[in-house]
Amino acid sequence: MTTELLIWLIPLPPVLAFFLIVLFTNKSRAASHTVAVGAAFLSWLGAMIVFVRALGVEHLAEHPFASAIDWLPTGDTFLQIGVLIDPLSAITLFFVAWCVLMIFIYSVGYHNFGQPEGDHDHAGLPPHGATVHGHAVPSVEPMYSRFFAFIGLFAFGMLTLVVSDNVLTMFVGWEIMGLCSYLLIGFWYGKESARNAAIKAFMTTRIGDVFMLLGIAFLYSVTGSLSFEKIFSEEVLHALASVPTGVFGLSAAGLIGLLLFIGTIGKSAQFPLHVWLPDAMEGPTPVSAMIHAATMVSAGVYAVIRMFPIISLDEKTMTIVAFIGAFTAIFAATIAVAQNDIKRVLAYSTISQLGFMIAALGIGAYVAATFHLVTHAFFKALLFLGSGSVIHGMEHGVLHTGNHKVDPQDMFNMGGLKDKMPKTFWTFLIGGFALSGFPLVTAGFWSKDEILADAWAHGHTIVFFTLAIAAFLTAFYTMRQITLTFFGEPRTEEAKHAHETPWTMTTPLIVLSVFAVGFGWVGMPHWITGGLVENWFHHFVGSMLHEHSEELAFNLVPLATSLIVALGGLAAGYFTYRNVQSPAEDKLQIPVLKNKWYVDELYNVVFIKPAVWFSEVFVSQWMDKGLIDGILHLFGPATGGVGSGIRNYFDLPVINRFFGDGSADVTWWFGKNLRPIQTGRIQQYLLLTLIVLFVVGGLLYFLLMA
Amino acid sequence: MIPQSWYLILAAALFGIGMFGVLTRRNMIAILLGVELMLNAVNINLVSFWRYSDVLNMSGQVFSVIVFAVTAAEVSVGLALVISAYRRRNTVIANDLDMLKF
Amino acid sequence: MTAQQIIFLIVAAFVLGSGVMVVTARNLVHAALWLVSTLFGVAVIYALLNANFIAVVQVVVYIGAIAILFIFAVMLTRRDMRDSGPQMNSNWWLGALVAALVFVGLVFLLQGWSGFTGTAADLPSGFEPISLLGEALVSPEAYVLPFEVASVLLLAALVGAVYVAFNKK
Amino acid sequence: MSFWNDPLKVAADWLEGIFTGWGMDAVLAHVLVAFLGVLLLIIILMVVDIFLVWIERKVVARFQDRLGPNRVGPFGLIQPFADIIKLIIKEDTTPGNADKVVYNLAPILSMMSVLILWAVVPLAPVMLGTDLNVGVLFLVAAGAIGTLAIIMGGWGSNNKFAMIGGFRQVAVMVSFEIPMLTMLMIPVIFSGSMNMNAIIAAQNPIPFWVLSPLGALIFLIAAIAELGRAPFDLAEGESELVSGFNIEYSGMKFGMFYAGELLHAFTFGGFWAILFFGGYRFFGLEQVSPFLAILILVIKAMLGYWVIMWVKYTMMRIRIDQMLAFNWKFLTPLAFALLLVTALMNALLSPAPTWLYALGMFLANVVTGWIALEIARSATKQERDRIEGPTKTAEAHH
Repeated sequence: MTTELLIWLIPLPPVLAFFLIVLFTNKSRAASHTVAVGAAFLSWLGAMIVFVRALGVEHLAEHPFASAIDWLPTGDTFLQIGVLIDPLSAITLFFVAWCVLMIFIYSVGYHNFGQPEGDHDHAGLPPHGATVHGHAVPSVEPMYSRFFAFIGLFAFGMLTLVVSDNVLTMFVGWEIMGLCSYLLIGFWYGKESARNAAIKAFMTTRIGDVFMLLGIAFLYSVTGSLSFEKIFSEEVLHALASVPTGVFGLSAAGLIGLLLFIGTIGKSAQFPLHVWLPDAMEGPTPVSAMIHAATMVSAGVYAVIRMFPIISLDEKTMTIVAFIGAFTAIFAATIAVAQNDIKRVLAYSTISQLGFMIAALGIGAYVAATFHLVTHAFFKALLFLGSGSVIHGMEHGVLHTGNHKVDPQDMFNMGGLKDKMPKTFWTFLIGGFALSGFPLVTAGFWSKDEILADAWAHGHTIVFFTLAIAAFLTAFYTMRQITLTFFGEPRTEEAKHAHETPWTMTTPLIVLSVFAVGFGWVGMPHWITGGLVENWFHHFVGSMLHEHSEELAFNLVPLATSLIVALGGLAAGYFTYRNVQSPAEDKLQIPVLKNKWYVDELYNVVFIKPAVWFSEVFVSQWMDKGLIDGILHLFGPATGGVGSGIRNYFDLPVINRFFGDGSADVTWWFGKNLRPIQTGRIQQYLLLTLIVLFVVGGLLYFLLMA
Repeated sequence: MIPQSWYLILAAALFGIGMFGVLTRRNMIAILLGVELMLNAVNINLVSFWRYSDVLNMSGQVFSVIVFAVTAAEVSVGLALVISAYRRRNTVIANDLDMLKF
Repeated sequence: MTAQQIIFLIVAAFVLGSGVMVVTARNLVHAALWLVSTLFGVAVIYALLNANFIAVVQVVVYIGAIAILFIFAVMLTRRDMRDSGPQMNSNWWLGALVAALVFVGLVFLLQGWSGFTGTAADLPSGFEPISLLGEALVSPEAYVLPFEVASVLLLAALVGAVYVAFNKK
Repeated sequence: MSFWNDPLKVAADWLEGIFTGWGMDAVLAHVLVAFLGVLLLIIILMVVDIFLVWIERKVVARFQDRLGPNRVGPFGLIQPFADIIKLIIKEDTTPGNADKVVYNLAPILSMMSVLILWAVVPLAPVMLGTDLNVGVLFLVAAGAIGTLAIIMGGWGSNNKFAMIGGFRQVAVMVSFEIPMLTMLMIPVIFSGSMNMNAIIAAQNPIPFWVLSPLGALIFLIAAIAELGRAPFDLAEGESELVSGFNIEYSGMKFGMFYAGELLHAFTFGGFWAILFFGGYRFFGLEQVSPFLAILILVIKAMLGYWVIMWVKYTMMRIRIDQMLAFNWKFLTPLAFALLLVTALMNALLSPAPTWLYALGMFLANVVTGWIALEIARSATKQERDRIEGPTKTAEAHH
C-alpha cells in the first residue's frame, strides 16, 4: 500500500466504528468496545507505519507525503480534499495515535466493563453501583456503547484534522471535534451541571470558531486557495505580508493570523475564552483526557503551529499571541493552586501549559512549542487517566462505605493512596514530575526548558519571567496535588478502602508514563549530550520553517531558572501540604483564586445578564408583548370581522355549496352513470382501449395529415 | 428474394389473430395462448428487421432473445395465476373473475 | 416466383392457419397443440431469415418449455377441458372487428414506410451471427444490461410463479 | 475425389446427372436427390433399429444370465423381424373417447424426434445431414419434440395411467434438460463452436472426456433420464403404471414407441461419443476413408449404448420425488458449478501448454466432483439421521 493511500485510510476506522456501533452493535457492549478499540488500533497501526516511513524520508518538509483530489467545485476550480504528512503532522499523528489508543483501552476499564448492570442506573447518569451478594460493586455504564461511538467520532475528527492538507478539511475536523466535545461533556446529560457545561463548551468555542471561519474566508479571498502547500509558498506569504487591511494597521497576514488565532483561543482555552475547559470536567475522565491531552486543545495549538508561517509575518499579531499565551500561563497557574478537585487542578494546569505553548509561538519558538505540545500531550493524558484511576479507586471506597455524600474527586478526601494504588501512584508521580519539569529525566523538563531558553535568548525578558513564575507555580500545585492525594494518611474512610483499578486502566498509564519520560530524550539540546547525539526533534520539526532556526547555544540563566523553579516548586509544594488535613488549613484558599479571578462572574455580569435582560425585558416584554402583540391585537378583531363576512357571503354559498358540494355531486353523478362501464372483465377493457385508440389514433392521423 | 413486406404482413396477420384470441376467448389459458401468438408476431418483426437492415448490428436478434425471456416469465407467472385462481374460484373463465368492479 | 418464396408462402399459410386454429379450437389441448405447430412454423420463418440460433431457441424454449407448460396448465384445470359451452365471448364479432382493424391499420401504416418492399442484402461471407449475438449479449457497450435484467426478471418470475401456485396447506 | 473418399458427393453427383439427363430441372433434381438422401438415411436407421432390438434382447439376457433369442435364425438374428410381423398383424386398437388425432400423432412424433436428430450427426468428416452452426442446441430442440410426443400420447389415450405416465415423463424430461443443456455447453466452451464437426475437430489430440470427465458423466445421467430408461423409467413403471404413457398403444404404434426408444438410446450413445469421445476420430484412421469413420463412430456409439443398457439392467427404479430432488438439488447445481469452474479454468489456463491445460481441467473436474459428493454425503447423512433417528431409539428401547 502506498503511504499516501495509507494516510487517507488512517482517519477512517474510527468513523466506521462510529457508524457500526450506532447502527449495529449498540446492543452489545463487548462488540462495541471491540469495534472501537479495534478501529483505534488500526488507526494507530496506520499512523505508526506512516510515521516510520516519514522518518525514513530525507527532507520530509520539502517533499512531504501528499495527495489530494477535487472535492467541492467552486466555479472553474475545485476546493481540494487531501492529506499531507510533513514533519509537523507526522509528529502530531504519532502522539495523537498513541494517546487515542491508550484512552480507548482505558475507557473499557473506566466504564466498568464486565461489571453487572446497576441496580437503579439510568441512561444519562453516571453508574451508581450494583449489589451482588450483598456487596456493593461498581456497575457498568448504562450508555457504554454510545460512549465508544462518540469517542470514535472524536478520534476521527482529530485524525482528519491532523492529516488534512488544507485549512478547510482541518476546519471540518475541528468542528467534528466541537460537536463531539459537546456530546461527550454532556455525556451524563441527566446531570444539570453536565448539560450546562456541554452548552458552555459548545458556545464558548463557537465564538472562536466564528472568527476562525472569518479568517479562513479572508484567507481564501486573498489567496484563492486553502491548501497549505499553496498558501505557505514564498510568493503567497510575501503577498499576504504586503497587503494592508486597514484594521488596526495590520497586514492581511496579521489579520488572518489574528482571526485564526482567535479560533485557537476558543479551542485551546486561552485567556478570555478559557472558561469552558474547567467545566468540561463534568464529562467522563477519558473524555477529559481526550479533550485536554490528545485532541481538542492540542488541535488549537496545532492550528497555530500549522499557521505559524502566516502568523509570524506580522509583529503585532505575534505580540498579541505572546501576550495572551504568557498571561494565560500564569493566570491559570494561579487558579490551579487553589483548586481542590483533582481534575480541576489538571484542567487549569492544561490551560496554563497551553499558554506556555502559545507564548512560545508568540516569541517565535516554533520547535519548542511543538516539542512542548507533544510532551504535554503524553504527560497530561497520563495525568488525566491517572486522576481518573484515582477517582475510580475512590468510588470503590464510596461504594464500600455507602456514603454517597463524599465527593470522590475532592483531594482533601483522599490521602495515603500511595499504598492502595501503587501503579496509579507511580505513574501519576511520573506524570506530575514531567508536568513540573523535574530536571533531566522527564520530558516536561526538556520542553519547558527549551521554551524558557528561547525566550531568554531572543530577549523576551517579560515573557521569560512570566513563564518562569508560572513554571514555579506549576511545580507547586502539582506537588500539592500529589501530596494531598497520595502521601500521608487516608483522611476519610473511603480513601482507606480505595482500590487499585483493573489492568485495562493501568496498562495505558504505564505505556504513557514511558513516553512521559522517554519522549524528552529525542529533544535534548546537544550541549547536554556533548554533541554525541544531535537534537533530533529540533532537526526534524525545525526543517518545517523556511529559514532553519539555529539551535540555541548553552546558556546558564534559563537552565538554572528551570532547575530552581522546578525543584523549588516541588519542594515548596511538598513541605507546605505535607501536614494539611482539611481545606481550612490550606492557606492558599484565597477567595480570588478559589473563584478563578471571578472571570465567570464577570462574564455573567458583562455578557449574560445584559443578554438575559435584553431578551427577557427588552425584546420579550417591551418589543414582543407590548409593541408587536399590541399591533397584532389590533389586527385580530379587524381580520375577524372581515373573515366572518367573507365566510357568510362568499365561502359558504359559493365555495362550499357551488364548488365543493357541487363538484362532489357532479363527480358522484358521473361515477353513478359510468359505473356500468367497469365490468371487471379484462377483455372488455382491452376492447374498449383498442377502440378508443383507433378512434383517437385515426383522428390524429388524418388531422395531422390534412 | 422475398421483400420485407411479406414478413411484416405475416407478422401483422399473426398479431391480429393473436389479438382476436385475447379479445374473444373465455378461457384464461386460451387468452394466454393468444398473447403467445402476438409475442411471436413481434419476434418475427424483430428478426426480419435485423435481416433487412445491417446484419452486423445484432439488436434485432438480441431483442428477440430478450422477448423469449420475457415470454417465459410471462407464461410461468400467468399460468401460476391461472392455477391459483382455479384453486380458489374453481373457474378459468376470465369473465367469471370480475370481482374487481364497483 | 423463386423456391424461397414458395416455401415462405407455404410456411406462412401453415402459420396463419395454425394460428387461426389456436384461437378457434374448442378443445384447449388442441389449441395448445396448434400453438406448437404455429411456433414450429415461426421457427421455420426464422430459419428462412438466416437466424438459425433464434430458430433453434424458438423450438427449445417455446415448444420444449412454454407449450408444455400450457398443456400442463390445461390439464391441471381439467374441469373446463372438455367444456361444451361456447369458447368465445358473446361479443366475439367486436373482437374480430378490432383485430381485423389492427391488421388493416398496421398494414396501412407499414405500406407508407419506405423500406416496406426492401429486399435483404446478401450475408457477408464467413458471417457468424452466433458469435456476434453472444458478444452483443455480454458486451458492456451493447446489451449486457438488458440481458442481465431479463435474467433477473426470469428469476423473479420463477420465484413468483412458485409462490403464487404453491398450494398452501 | 473418388467414391472411396467422398461417397455421398459422388453418388449425389451421379444421380443428379442421371436425373438431368432425363430432362429434369437442375434445382428440382437437387431437391429430389436431397430427399433421396434423407430417405436413405432413414432406411439405414430403421435397419439399425431392428438390429438394436436384437442387441438389446441379447445383452439383457446375458445380464440376466440367460441366452436370449436363439431360435429364429443364427443367434436369433431373425427374431426382430418376427417381432415386427407380430406387431404389424396385431389388432390396432384405439380406446373409446380417445383424442384420435393426438393419439395417432404421438408415436409418429416420437419416432420423428429421434430421426430428426440424425440430421446433425456427423457420420464422417464429409458425411452429415446438415452442417448446422447450432448443432448442439438442435439436440435439445429435438428432445423438446420427444417430450411433446409423450405428453400427447399420455393425454390422447384417455387413460389415467397413461396421463400420469406422461406427466411424470414430461416432468423428468423438462427438468433433466437443464443439466443436459448445461453440460452441452462444456464441449462448446472447449471447442468455441456449437457445430458438431468443429467439436469433433477440437478433440485433437485430447478428447473432451479427459478434460471434463465429470461433464461426460453428468451428460450421460441426464441423457438416460431424457430417454426415460431405468433407473429413470417412471413413465412406464410396469409395476405401478402398467406401462405408463404407452399403455393403450398396441401393434405398430407401440412398436414405434419401442423402436424410437431404442434408437434414441443408441443416438444418445452416439452423441456421447461425439461430444466427449472424439466422434469418428480414432488415431487418424478416419482420414483414410469415410466408411472407416462411420465404423468408428458406430463402434463408439455402441459402446455408449452398451453403458446405457448396463445402467438400465443393473439399477433399480427410483421414486419420482427422489428423482426430481436428485436433479434439482444435486445434478443441476453441480452442472452449474461445473460449467462455472470449466469456464473459469478455461479462461485461466488457455495460455498454458496443452498438457498443463488438460491436467488442470481434469483436476478441476475431480475436485468439483469430490466436493459435490462430500456435500451430498453429509446431506444424506443428516437426512438419514433425521429419518432413522427415532427407529434407532425405538430399537434401543426394546
